[in-house]
Amino acid sequence: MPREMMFAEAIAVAITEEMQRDANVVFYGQNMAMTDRDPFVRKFGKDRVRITPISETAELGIAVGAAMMGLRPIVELYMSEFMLVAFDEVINEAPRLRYMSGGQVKVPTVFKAGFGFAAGWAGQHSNCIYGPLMGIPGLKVAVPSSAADALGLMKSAIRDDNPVVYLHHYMLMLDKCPVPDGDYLVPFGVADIKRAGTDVTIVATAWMVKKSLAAAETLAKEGISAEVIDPRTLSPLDTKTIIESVKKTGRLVLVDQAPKHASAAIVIAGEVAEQGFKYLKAPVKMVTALDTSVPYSEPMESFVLPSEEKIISAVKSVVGARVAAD
Amino acid sequence: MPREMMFAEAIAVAITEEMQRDANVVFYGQNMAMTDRDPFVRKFGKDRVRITPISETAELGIAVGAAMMGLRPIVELYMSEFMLVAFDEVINEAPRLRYMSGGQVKVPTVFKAGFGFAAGWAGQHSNCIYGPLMGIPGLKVAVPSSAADALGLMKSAIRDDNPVVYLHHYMLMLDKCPVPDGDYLVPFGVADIKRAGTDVTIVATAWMVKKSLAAAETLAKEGISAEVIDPRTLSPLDTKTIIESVKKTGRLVLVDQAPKHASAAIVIAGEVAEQGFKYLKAPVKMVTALDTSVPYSEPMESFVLPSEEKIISAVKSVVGARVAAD
Amino acid sequence: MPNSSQLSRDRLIWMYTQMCRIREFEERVKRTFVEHPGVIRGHAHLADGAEASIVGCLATRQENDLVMPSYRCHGYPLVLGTPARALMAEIYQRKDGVCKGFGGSMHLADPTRHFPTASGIIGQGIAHAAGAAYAAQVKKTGQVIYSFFGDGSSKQGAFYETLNMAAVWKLPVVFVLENNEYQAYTHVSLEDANAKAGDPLSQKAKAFSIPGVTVDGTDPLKVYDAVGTAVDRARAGEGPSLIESKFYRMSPHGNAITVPPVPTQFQEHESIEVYGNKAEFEAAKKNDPIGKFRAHLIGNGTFADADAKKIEESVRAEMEDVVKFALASPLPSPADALNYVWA
Amino acid sequence: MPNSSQLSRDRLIWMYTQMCRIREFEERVKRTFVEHPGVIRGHAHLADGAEASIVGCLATRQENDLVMPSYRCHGYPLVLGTPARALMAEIYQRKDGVCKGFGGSMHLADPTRHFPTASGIIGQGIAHAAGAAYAAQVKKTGQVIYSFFGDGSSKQGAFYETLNMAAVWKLPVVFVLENNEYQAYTHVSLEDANAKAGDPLSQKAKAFSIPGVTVDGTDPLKVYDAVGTAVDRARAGEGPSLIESKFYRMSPHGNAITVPPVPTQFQEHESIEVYGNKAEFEAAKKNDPIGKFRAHLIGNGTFADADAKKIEESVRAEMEDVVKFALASPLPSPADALNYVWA
Ligand SMILES: Cc1ncc(C[n+]2csc(CCOP(=O)(O)OP(=O)(O)O)c2C)c(N)n1
Ligand SMILES: Cc1ncc(C[n+]2csc(CCOP(=O)(O)OP(=O)(O)O)c2C)c(N)n1
Ligand SMILES: [Mg+2]
Ligand SMILES: [Mg+2]
Repeated sequence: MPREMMFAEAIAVAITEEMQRDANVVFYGQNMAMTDRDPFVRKFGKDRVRITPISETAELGIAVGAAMMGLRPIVELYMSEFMLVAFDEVINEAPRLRYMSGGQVKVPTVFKAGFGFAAGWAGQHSNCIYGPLMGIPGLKVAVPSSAADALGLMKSAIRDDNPVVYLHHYMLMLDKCPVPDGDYLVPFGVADIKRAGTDVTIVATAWMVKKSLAAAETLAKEGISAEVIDPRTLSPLDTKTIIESVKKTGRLVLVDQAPKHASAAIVIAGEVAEQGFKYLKAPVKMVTALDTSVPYSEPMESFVLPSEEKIISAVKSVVGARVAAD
Repeated sequence: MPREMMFAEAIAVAITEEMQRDANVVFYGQNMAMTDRDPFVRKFGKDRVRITPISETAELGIAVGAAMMGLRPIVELYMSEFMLVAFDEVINEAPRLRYMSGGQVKVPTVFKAGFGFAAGWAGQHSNCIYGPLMGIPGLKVAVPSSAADALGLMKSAIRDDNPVVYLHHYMLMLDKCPVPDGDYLVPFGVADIKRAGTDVTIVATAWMVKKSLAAAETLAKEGISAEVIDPRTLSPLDTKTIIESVKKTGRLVLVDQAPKHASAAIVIAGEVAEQGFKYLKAPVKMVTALDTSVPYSEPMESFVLPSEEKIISAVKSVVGARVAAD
Repeated sequence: MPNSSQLSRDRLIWMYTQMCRIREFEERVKRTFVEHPGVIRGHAHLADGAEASIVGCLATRQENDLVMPSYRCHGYPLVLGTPARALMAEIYQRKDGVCKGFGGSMHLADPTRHFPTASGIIGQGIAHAAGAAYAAQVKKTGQVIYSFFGDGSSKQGAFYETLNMAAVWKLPVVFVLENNEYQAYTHVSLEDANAKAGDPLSQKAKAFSIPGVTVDGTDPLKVYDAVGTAVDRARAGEGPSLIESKFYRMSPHGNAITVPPVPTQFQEHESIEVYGNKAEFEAAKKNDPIGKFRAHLIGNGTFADADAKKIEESVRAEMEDVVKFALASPLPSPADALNYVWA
Repeated sequence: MPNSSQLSRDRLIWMYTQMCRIREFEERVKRTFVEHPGVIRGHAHLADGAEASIVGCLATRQENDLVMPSYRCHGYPLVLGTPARALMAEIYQRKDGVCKGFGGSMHLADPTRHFPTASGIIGQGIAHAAGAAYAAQVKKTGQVIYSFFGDGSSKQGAFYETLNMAAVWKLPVVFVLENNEYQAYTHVSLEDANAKAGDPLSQKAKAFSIPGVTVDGTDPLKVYDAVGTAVDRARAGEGPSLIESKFYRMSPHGNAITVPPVPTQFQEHESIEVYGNKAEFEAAKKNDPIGKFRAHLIGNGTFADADAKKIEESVRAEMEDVVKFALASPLPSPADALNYVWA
C-alpha cells in the first residue's frame, strides 16, 4: 500500500532506511545535526551524523577520501551553487580517482543539494548546475521530480558505487505523492513517462516536469496529446526512451529551467539531432530560461523562467509545423 | 605585411601591446614574473606584473575585485582545470555581480588558461572545460585555433568590459602562422570559415580545427568538399554562420575534444536542431572524446580522443546519407 | 594613532544616530514579513547586534575608503549615506531600489558611495575586497578597504588564501571578522578549531604573520581604536590586519526558508529555537550595544536622555517614511530583466 | 614516545636502504628522459632530497596506517613495499604498471599496500587524507593517516579548511608539510606570508589550535621523533598535528613542459635556471640527506663503508632490473581505455 509522502520527507526516509541497512553510510553537512536532539543523531550517533564548518572543499574531499576507505558518505550541501567553491572535487576528483588508479579504488558518495529556488534568491542562489555535470565520465546525476522518485533515486544513489550528485528542486519540496511501500528503488538511467501522449514529446526535469504536466493538461483540452518524459537521471541519460517517444510523436519540446546553453535540454536536443533525426517531423523546440542571471524582483524573475504558457506555445508551434508538413 | 608568429608568442605580444596601450591592464599568476629579469616585469614593473601563491580562489577573486575598481586584470592560470578549485569565481561571481548590482559595476577581467594537453597528462590535466562555461550569461569564452586568432582574440578579451575565459590549446602552442600587422583585433561572436566547402559543414574548436582541416584535405582528394568553421568564441556563439553553412551543405559534423555531453559540439547540434532543422539532409554527427577520463598511456589516450580518421569516417557517413536521400 | 577619547561630541552623536538607524531599519525589515507578507522575497539577513561594530569601524573611514561586506549588508550603506529609501526599495523588489530590483537584500551595492557590491557566496567577498585593495595599491589612490565577513566565513578557503596574498602583497585592507557566535544555526564552538579550544579567532592571523586583535564589538569606541590602528597600518603601506569583532546577532540568521506560497517570517533566535539556551540570548539582550552606548553617552554628558529620545524619534520617523516610500515604489517591468547582462 | 635512539641496527639499515632505493629509482626516472625519450609522458616529479623525510616518517608507521601523498609520489610506495617494477612500469605507460597505465607518474596508487591514490590537483589530497582518517575513526580501525603535501600546497584553501575540520573532529591524521623551498619555479619566500616574515610555516597550526612543529627533514631520525610524537597523539584520539619538514628538492620541479614531439628532459634546478643562485644549490648538495645519514651510520658503527657500498650496489642492481622490466612490459591495448570508468 503506497504511503503518501512529501518530497522532503521522502529524501529523509530514504537516507534513514539506507543508514539502517548499511553501517557504512554516513551523513554530514553544514547546519544539520546541531544537537543531540537531531533525529539522525539520535538514531545513528555522532560518528555517522555530523555538522561541518562552511568548508565545502574539505567536506567533499573528506567524503571522497572516506569513500575510498569504505564509507558511503552523503554530504548535505543545501544549495547546489555551494558546490562551485569545491567544484574540483565534484568533477575532477570523485569521478577520476577510480579511473586514474586503474580501477583499484571506488568512490561511493552522494553530494546532495537543492537547486532552482525561484523565490527571490537572486543571481547566485537560483541556478541549475546540472549542465556542467552531465559530461563527466564517472559521475552520475539524479534529479527527481516527485516524492516517489526522490526516495527511490536517493536509495539508488547511496547504493551506487560511483559518486552521485543528487539534486532536489526547492520548489517541489512540499509536494506530496504516493510512494510505493517496501524497499523502493528507482534505477538510474531509466526515464519515466510521466504522461503518455501521441502528438508531441515533452522532456523536462524536476520543477519543469510539474509545469510540463500542467501544460499537457491544458493542451489536452485543446485536443493536443503530449507525452511528458522525465529522464530522472541526467547521467546516465536514457536517450533511448526519448527517441522511442519521438519516433511515435515526431515532435520534441524540451523544457529546462537553465539558460539554453547550460541546459540538459540542449544536450538531449543534440542527441536527438544525431540519433533520432529521421523521426523528427518538425524542428526541436527548447523552452529554457532566458540568457540572463536570475533577477531578484518577482516580475523579472517570472519573465526570465520557463512557464506553462511558454511551454504551451512552444508545443503549438511544433504541432502547427505538422499541419504544414503532413 | 603580416608577421609570422608562434601561437604562444602571439598571446604574449597581445598582452604586451595591451599593457602598453592601457595602464590599467595588470597581469599575474603562479610561476611567472619570478625575478626582475622577467620581460613583463622589466617592461611594466612589479605593481602590474606579479607572481602569486597557489591560491586560485584568491587570484580570481582579487581579479574580480580589482576589475570592479577599474583595473583590467589578466590572470595566468596555466591549466584550465586549476580554475575548478575556484569555479565559483568564474561562473557565480565575475559574471553575476554586474547584473545583481543593477548594472552599477562591470568586471573586465581575463582568465587565461591552457587546456586539452593530450600528451600523457592523464585524467585531471587534459580536459576541455569550456562546456560548463558556455551557458553563463555575462561570461564570454574565447578559444583560438591559430596564432592570428590567439593574438586578435586576446586583445579583444582584454578590451572587453565583461569577464572572459580565454582558453589556448597546449597542442597548438608551437604552431606558426602569419598574423596581420598593426593593432589586430578579432571580434567576439564571429565564427571563421577556415576552409570553404560545399558538401558538408565541419564545426570544430582549437586543436580539433587543425585535425578537421587535415581531414578536409584528405577528403578533398576523394572528391568531398568540406567547409570547416571555427566559432572562435563559444560565448557569444555565432550560430548564424554555422546555419548559413548548413543551409548550403545540408550536412553537419561537429568535432570536439571533450566527451560528448561536456562538449560545445552538442550545444551547437542542439541549436541547429532547433534553428537549422529544415536545412539538414542527414542526421547531425558528432566526433567527440569517448566517455572516459583521459588515460595516461599513449595507445589508450589516442583511442579515446577524436582523430583525423574518425572525422573522415563521420563525414563519409553523413555524405553517404546524401546519396541515399538525393 | 586613532583615539576614541578625542572624538568630538558631534561625531559621537553621529555614531549613536547611525547605530539607531541601523537598528530601526532592520526592525522595519523584520516587521515587513508580518505587515506586508510577500513583499520581501528570498533571504534577508539583519545586522541588529552589529551596530556598534559597524559604526565603530566606519567612523575610522576617510573619504574614499571602500566598504566590502557580505550578504548581511544592510547596515554599512546606511552609514555610508545611501538613502535608506533606496535600500528598502531594493529589499522590497522595487524599481527605485539601489540595484533596481536586480539584487535584493543579499546583494545591495552603491559604488558611488564606496560600496561596490556584496556576494552571497561565503568567503568570496573577502577576495573581492583584497582585489579592490590591489587596485588602490596599483593606482596609488591612498584608499583603505574594509572587508567584513562572519565567523563562519573564516572557515572558507577563500579567507585563508586571500589573507596570505594580502599579507605577501602588503595590500591596504583591514579584515574585520564579525564574530557573532553563529554561522546560520551553528554555534562557532561546533565548527571552529580555535573556538573549540577556547582560543580567539584572531589567532588565525598567525598563519599569515600579520597582526591579529580581538575586540569587544559591542563597544563602538573600542572598535574604533582597534580598527583605526589597523587602518593606519594599511594606509601606511604596512599591509593587512585581522580584527575579530565580537558581538551577538540579535535576530535569527534570516527569515525562515520556506517554499512559496508558504509565508516566511523571522522566528526565534537559534540559541532558543535550536539549542534551547534562553539564558544565552537574555544575556546578549542585556549587553545590547545600543543601550550600552546610550548609557555611556549620557553618563559622560555627551547628551541627555531627552536628546537621545529626539534622535530615536527622528530615526523612527525616517524609517516610517522609508517603508512608505518603498511600498509605493513601482515594481520593475518584466522585460527589464534583459538589461545589464553584458557591459 | 618514539625515540630514534632506540631504533635497532636492522631498522636503521632498512631506513638507509629505503633512502637509497628512492634516490636510485628517481635517478633512473630522470635518466629515462635521456636514454629512452618518449617513454615517459606528461609530467614527472622526483623525490630526490626528500628521502630522509619520507623514510623518517614512514618508519613510524604501524601495519595498517595509510599514506596519502601528492602527485610527487614515487618515494612512498617504494618504502611501503610496492614492487619498484610496477611503479616504473606505470611511469613507462605499461600494462604491468601499478595502475595499468591509466595514471602515470602523478597518479600512482597501491591501495593493497596502504597507498589509496594521489591527486594531481594541489591541496585536494589533503582533504582526501582527512577523509580516510574519518573512515578510520568511524570504523575504529586504529589507523593513523599520513598526509603529505608541499610548501606551495599550504597556500590552497583545501589545506586550511581540512586542517580546521580535522582539528574539530579530532581526526587521526598527521599533516606533513614538505617544505622543499619551492613550489614549482617559485621560491617559498615569494608566496608565503610566514616565510616572507621569516617565521616557520608550522606556525599555521595556530590557526587551528593544533601542535605545529618544524623539523630538519634532511635527518631521518629527527623526522622520526617529531612525526612519531604526532602519530602517537593521533592514535590516542587527540587529533591532528602539523609537521613542517624542511629539506631541499635536488631536481627541478619536473621534466620541462614541452609540446610533442619536442623532447622533454630535466633541466637545471630552478635556483640556477630561474634565480641564478648556484650557491644555494651547492649548499643543498653538500647537505644531501643520504650522504649525511650514511656518514652518521658509519660514524656510530651501525655499518661500515663496505656494508653501505653493498647496499648501494644491490639497490643499483634492483633498479637496473626495474628499468629493464618496465621497458619490456607491453603497452596497454587501446580499448582498455574503456575500463574502470564506472564501478
Ligand atoms: C560557499 C557557501 N556555503 C554556504 C553558504 C550558506 N550560508 C549563507 S550565510 C551562512 C552563514 C554564515 O555565517 P557567518 O560567516 O558567521 O556570517 P553571519 O551570517 O553570522 O554574519 C551560510 C552557511 C553560502 N552562502 N556559501
Ligand atoms: C589547483 C592547482 N593549481 C596549480 C597546480 C600546478 N602545480 C602542480 S605542482 C605545483 C607546485 C607545488 O608545489 P609544492 O606544494 O611546494 O610541492 P612540491 O612540488 O614542491 O613537492 C603547482 C603549482 C595544480 N596542480 N593544482
Ligand atoms: Mg556569524
Ligand atoms: Mg615545494
